[in-house]
Amino acid sequence: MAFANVLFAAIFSAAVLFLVTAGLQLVFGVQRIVNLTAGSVYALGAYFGASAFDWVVVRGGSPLLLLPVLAIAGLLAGQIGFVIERVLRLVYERDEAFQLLMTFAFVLMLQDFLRAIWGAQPRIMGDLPDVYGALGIGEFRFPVYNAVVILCSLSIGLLLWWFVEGTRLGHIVRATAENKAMSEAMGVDTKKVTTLIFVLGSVLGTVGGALVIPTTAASLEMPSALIVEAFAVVVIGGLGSMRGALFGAVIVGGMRAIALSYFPEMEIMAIYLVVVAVLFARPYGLFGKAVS
Amino acid sequence: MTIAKKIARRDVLKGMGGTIATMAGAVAMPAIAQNAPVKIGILASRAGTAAYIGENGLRAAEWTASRINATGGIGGRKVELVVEEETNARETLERARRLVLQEKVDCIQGVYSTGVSLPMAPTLEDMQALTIFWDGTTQDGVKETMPSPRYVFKSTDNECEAVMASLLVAKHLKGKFKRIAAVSPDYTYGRNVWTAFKALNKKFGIEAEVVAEQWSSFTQLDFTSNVAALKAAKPDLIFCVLGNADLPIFMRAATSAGLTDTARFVLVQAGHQHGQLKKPFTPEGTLLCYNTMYFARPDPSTIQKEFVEYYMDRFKDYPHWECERAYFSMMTYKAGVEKALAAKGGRWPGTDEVASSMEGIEIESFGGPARMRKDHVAEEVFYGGFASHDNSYDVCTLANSYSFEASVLQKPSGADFWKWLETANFPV
Amino acid sequence: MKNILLIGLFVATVLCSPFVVSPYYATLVITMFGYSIALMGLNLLFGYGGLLSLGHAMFMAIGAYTVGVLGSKMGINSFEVHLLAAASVSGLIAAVLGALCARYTTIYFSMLTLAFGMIFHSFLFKFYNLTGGETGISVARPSLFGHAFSEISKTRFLTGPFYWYSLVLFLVLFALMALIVKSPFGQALRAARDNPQKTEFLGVPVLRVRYVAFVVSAVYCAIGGAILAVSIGAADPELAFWTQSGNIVFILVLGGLGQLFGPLVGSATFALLQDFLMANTQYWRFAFGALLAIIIVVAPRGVVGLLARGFGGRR
Amino acid sequence: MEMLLRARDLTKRYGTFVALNNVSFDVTKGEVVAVVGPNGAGKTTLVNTLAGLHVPDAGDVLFEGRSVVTLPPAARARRGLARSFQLVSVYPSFTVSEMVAVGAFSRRGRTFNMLRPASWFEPERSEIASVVEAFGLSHRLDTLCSALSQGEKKLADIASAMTLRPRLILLDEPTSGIASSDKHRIMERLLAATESLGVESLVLVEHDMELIARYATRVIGLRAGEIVADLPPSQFFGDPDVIESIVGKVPGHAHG
Repeated sequence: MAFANVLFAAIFSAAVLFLVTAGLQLVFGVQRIVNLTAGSVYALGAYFGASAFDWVVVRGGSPLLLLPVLAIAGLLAGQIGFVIERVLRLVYERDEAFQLLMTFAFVLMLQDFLRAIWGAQPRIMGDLPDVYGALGIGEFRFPVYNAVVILCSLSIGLLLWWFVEGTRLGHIVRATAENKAMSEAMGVDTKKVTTLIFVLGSVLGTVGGALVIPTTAASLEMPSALIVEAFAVVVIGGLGSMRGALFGAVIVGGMRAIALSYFPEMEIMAIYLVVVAVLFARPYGLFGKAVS
Repeated sequence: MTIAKKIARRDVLKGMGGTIATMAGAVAMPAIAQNAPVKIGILASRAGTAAYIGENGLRAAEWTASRINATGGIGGRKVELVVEEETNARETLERARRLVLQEKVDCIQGVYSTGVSLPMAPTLEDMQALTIFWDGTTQDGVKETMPSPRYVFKSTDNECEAVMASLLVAKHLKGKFKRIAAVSPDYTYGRNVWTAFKALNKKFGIEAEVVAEQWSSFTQLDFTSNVAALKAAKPDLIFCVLGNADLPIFMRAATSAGLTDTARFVLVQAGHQHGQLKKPFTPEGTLLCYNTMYFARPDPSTIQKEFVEYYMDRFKDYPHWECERAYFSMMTYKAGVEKALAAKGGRWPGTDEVASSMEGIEIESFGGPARMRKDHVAEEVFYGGFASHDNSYDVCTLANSYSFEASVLQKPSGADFWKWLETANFPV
Repeated sequence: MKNILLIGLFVATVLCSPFVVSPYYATLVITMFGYSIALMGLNLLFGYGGLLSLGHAMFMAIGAYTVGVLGSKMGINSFEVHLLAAASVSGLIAAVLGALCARYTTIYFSMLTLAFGMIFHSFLFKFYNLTGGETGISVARPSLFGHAFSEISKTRFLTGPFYWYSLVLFLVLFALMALIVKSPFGQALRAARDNPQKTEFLGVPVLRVRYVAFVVSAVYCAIGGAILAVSIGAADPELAFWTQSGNIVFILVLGGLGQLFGPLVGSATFALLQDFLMANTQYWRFAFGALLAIIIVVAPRGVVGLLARGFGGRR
Repeated sequence: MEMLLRARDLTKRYGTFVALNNVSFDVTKGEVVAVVGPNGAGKTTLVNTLAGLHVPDAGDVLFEGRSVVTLPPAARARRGLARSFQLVSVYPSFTVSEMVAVGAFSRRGRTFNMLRPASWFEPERSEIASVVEAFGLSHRLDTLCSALSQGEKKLADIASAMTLRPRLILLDEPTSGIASSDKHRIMERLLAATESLGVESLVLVEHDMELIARYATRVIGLRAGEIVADLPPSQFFGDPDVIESIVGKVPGHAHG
């Protein structure tokens, strides 16, 4: 039975890691920009979600509204993507390194922005560990909310897959990603597409942060810490591929659960050793495309 | 705009002026006029893991300064704070040099992390800068890293919390547990404290099997896997050394997974996150160590009562024990200066004189009587106990708060920590 | 002509600074030397080679820890030995990592170097009996050419003998880098940045050129890190965190990427700016973030570019 | 006549698409071989395989009698087998002399010399001057490549390969993007320069039939990765079946 707990925990941390990296992968896949603000945006979603929920509860809203409130809060906070993209657009023509550096500039700015508004104390949604209760058989017990997060993560993944593969807009996005010049020649307003994708990437981050906040705490070190975990997932899965984000998250989540149960001493180094191993076997990650 | 910021800005401008003066290199420092303010440099962190702790220390330092000024200052001179930010070792040392060489402060107080205090101490000593660390000093874990300082005064020993936790466990839980597990960030303090706990268990004849040890990274935000692994190991006592945002996260995950029903938790650094340990996921009976200030102490000293009321009214939050460290540092300095002032018949004492008069001085701090030992190690009263929910706050308080003199929990100067653990007779 | 004027002006102001500027600002100059030397290495790799590394703070940390371990753990305190050891350890590690990273370019190179940087950061925490874990390791005052200068205080040591030592070291390494940049190797590196395929067909083994630039940059970073460690008196794991790598890239871009004076002007501007900002606002990180964004858009050639434009240099 | 370059049974596949199918031919000293064929016939793949950008699935490339098929492009270049690119490629931030210097230093194995400024190397300086002079760009020696005209860029691009002292150079559509009126002038300048700088033979990928007829000593027709014709220009252009087999139906195209 104990193994079931470890398995559930592995799936849960994989779901969380997917939410962190989905936005990063989408933006890189289409625009070939590594968005270092993925961690900061995730933290913003977490902080904003917590405040939004407190605001609703203070006004008599029932705690059961937790999920919708967090989802909406995430969507609202994600609009910061417009601000970042507006400035990032100024360096689209420049060398890729400068786009990466521009996102680093926003990491610095967002760090103080978060502290100015939400203060230095880690923000935790205290009084509802099991607002949706807990389920389980005998030893195996898990909070329903964690299962909800897993479902949300899966549905976001499916939604993204459907959007990119199934919709007309998805085709346009893939065309722009494949060959920007040609798409422009075919009348695609690539400026709008890149803005849409960048904002969607940010929204994925903030919604992810908001959804997960009840199971964790928003703190000022979240941004820089998450980037490290996101990079491990993305390097393993392959930069730019959604399937890569999913498999990378499962591998890293699984690795951590196994490492903790069977050889805790190596837990910190375990993930990085996997990263280096994958890079030897497949230089561009499991699903990454070799860049010309 | 807190007092500190106003003070900091005005001072900087004067500081700039100071640079030009020294640049000209002409004007010798005037004799210390009786009415010139006593300048105290504060190093408090504002970002990262220690931001919350630095903020508390700064608020307490400001409150103490205004209280001193309201009662006539130190030897008739008003106290003025020059606030700088504690970040990493390099930047903080530069800020300290700026305070000493530019601002010409009379005393430096502050600093929380050992990663900053230990490297700074030799340089401060070399600059003959009177310094009182709030925290993060004395031994680096166990061995003496600042032998016989002259101008630097150290905080109480890091390990006091852990020794207190072990004593409380031995006294109240002996025989109630057989399978122990450890959860801690992977750093020297965590490892030393866990080893000390096992050693003391053996000393008090407690037979306990270690069933799991987990060493997390500092910024881990997801503990579901840790909890699952712990549940598999079926411990009945979990020795937890987490102290940042990871502590409430871990407790929440443990409660959701039902781990708190099968094991008792010993939270060695509960004091760091006591404002976050909400009742729903901190069950009654959890052992909480509050360090040198327990804000809800049943019969608090008048000074603590006044401060806690001020703090909770003004900031709508529970004061962290760093406030006591800030208060203790400020009052020790004040007492030291006044003692040296009396000895010199009213003439203002030099840094050396203040330093030597501070050695062995006793004051009344928030937690009760506290003193600065001759070897520059502070001794204050530590608080701990078992969590209870019947209070009007949304966080836990202690069912019955036990207090320990630091002298009981702290090895005498020069002794080897591990030998002391074996030989000392602790009040159990 | 303008360049020689700029050099003369700078060397003059630095030479006489310990006499004029208050001791505090003199110690800042030491930090400036440490950063300038490290940034010259980074500038070779990123400015001239076009490879943005997000892990080079690791090599500065290697320099700092080598001085710490030799000084505090092995009792060797001659600074010449420290520098030699720091350079060779860093060069060795760069030789291994370089072989892995030089194959990649642009985004993958940045991500890979970030991953290696973070592996080193967790290594510093993990093996704490060697590295001192989270409290880091103290760096005692080394002896310069066998002379310990123990009779003077550390501040006077820093603003006196160590200041001249660092200045000479900086000037030597600056001259060396000026040669490297103008040498056939420097040209081949710039060519590889502008058009790797064409450069390969002109007989230049592009991967090997980048590999050598990677190792040279790591050695420079280690020496810079060693000087910083002596000035601070400590080396802690924070030195190797990825945001530190981001910061040193920021300082380089602030100064002027791909400009010979970029590292120097960048470090000086950063040291003074940080001192001013930290004294005036607790949100100095926001100010730096905004400044980095502005510099990237408005002045891609950094402060050096602005100065050149200011003196009527080419647009 | 001494054999300079030999391609033997070169085969290159991209998945199921066969770009080159058992292509074999020799190039001897003094020849100017033109490679013609419709788009997708494998012309550029052939040049890239000879130059070392692609490793063939089968077959061998011999230069001056020794197999170079395993050598990377840089090594082949240093041995005297140079190439230029279909799209003009120059270093925008370099002056013409700096660009042309890169090949000069790599040929002498001085790429890794770090401790002396490039301008102090006397032998290279004179060599660069002579190459640039041969291409008629002496007045542009210290001009930034980005400031050159399209024609000048084309010449500078090819000139930059000349400091490798190549015996054979593979030219991928050297006059593409040049106004047809200038094509001959550029071609003449090119052939005169390579002649004077010791290049013994050229392999030329070209579409312009006039240029081929005028300057090539031999024409190889490629179609779907296979050689369908290998004749001197006079016979090649005289025989409509041959042209038809390369470019398909030629509506009434008479060509003298």
